Amino acid sequence: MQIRVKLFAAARDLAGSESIEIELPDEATVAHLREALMERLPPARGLLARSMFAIDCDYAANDTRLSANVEVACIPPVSGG
Amino acid sequence: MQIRVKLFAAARDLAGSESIEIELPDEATVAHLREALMERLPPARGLLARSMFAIDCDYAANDTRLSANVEVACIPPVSGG
Amino acid sequence: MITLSKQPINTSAILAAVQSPAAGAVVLFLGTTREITAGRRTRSLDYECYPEMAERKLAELEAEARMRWPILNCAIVHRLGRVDIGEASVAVAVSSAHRQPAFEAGQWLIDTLKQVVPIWKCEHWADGTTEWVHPHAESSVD
Amino acid sequence: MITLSKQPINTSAILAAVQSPAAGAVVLFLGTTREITAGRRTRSLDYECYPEMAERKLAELEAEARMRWPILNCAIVHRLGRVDIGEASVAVAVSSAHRQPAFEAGQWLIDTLKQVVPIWKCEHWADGTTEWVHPHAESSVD
Repeated sequence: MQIRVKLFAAARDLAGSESIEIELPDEATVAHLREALMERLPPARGLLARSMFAIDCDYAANDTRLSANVEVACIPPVSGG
Repeated sequence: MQIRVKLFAAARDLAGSESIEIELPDEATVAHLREALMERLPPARGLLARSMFAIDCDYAANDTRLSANVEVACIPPVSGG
Repeated sequence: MITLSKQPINTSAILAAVQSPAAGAVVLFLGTTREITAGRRTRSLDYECYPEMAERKLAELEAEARMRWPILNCAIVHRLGRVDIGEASVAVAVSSAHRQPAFEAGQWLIDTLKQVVPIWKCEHWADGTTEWVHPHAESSVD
Repeated sequence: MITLSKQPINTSAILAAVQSPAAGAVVLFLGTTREITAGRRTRSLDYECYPEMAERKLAELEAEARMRWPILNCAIVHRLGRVDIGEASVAVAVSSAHRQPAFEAGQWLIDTLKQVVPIWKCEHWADGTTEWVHPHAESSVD
């Protein structure tokens, strides 16, 4: 399946884009997505390793399964406030 | 010696005056002043029993000696804020 | 900044007074006049103080807070005279580089103010009676 | 009241929004832009967020605070875009009948906001460089 991942802050700057399309097997989890992103964006490896991912605006665990019809976002460590 | 005691809030209302003159022996302490005030103002006995006294704008212990040239005030339990 | 005043409390002026380029945090506490206390309806409050001693105690509180916490600025304003429902009777504002000292100092200042500063509140109940408030216990949750 | 906005934070409006005749206490926290962080001079900050998720997380924080403490009203405002030195980037205001829950809820809300709400700060240093802030440790004292 094709997953479009929203990118923010330093992750967006390192990718040079507000989102990125990633091709993943149908059984893929958040952990697989993270690995695939690391391969596609080597300069962002360190940041991706400590980023969370959100599915439909909720934080998702590493073993959460992805599906094609959800909104996925990479959430680097936050610094609001 | 003659001590003039400033009164506030319910103590002032019960005395009907913003201050009261009390005659005390020269060795008198805050405790003696409290007793003398209780005798002079029977309706204020309960309030005086749980009031503090201030000498020159600082709280004074019961055994603190009074003198004629200080400012004395009765401080009923406070309720600012 | 220590102020005892009959004027309504100006929160914008207080926040401006504690602001600083070194501040990362400002905590403002407002004590406001509740309509209902222990089931009874209040019409308004009236505050009086022993002015010389109240100012001195408030200045001591500020000095002690500055010793205990790394705060940058501090403002304590207490209203005197009549205070209507919903209005603020007291404001405590503290600024600091980080937020924890501002919260701790702000809470300590209002807690201690309520215990030691010679200010008294008179309740004007909606039924027309009035009553000076002289708490029996030292601890107050108001 | 949850607001994410490019406009300067209006503290008077926020205080008015949480006021209530049932309130005896209001606690306002402002996070303000420090000029010096870890020895470096900041020119300004720039905030961005993931809007749908930030609003949702802020609403969840308000709901959880209402479950945990008897608070009356709650306002959380976060600024987006450029924020200059001394200006507030975030405001949290809570009102309650008594002061303890307002302090506790206010502190919990800003602590938790800084941990879970998808908002990011970009430092514009005075030397002309810029840097996204992505903290390594979960605990932050800012």
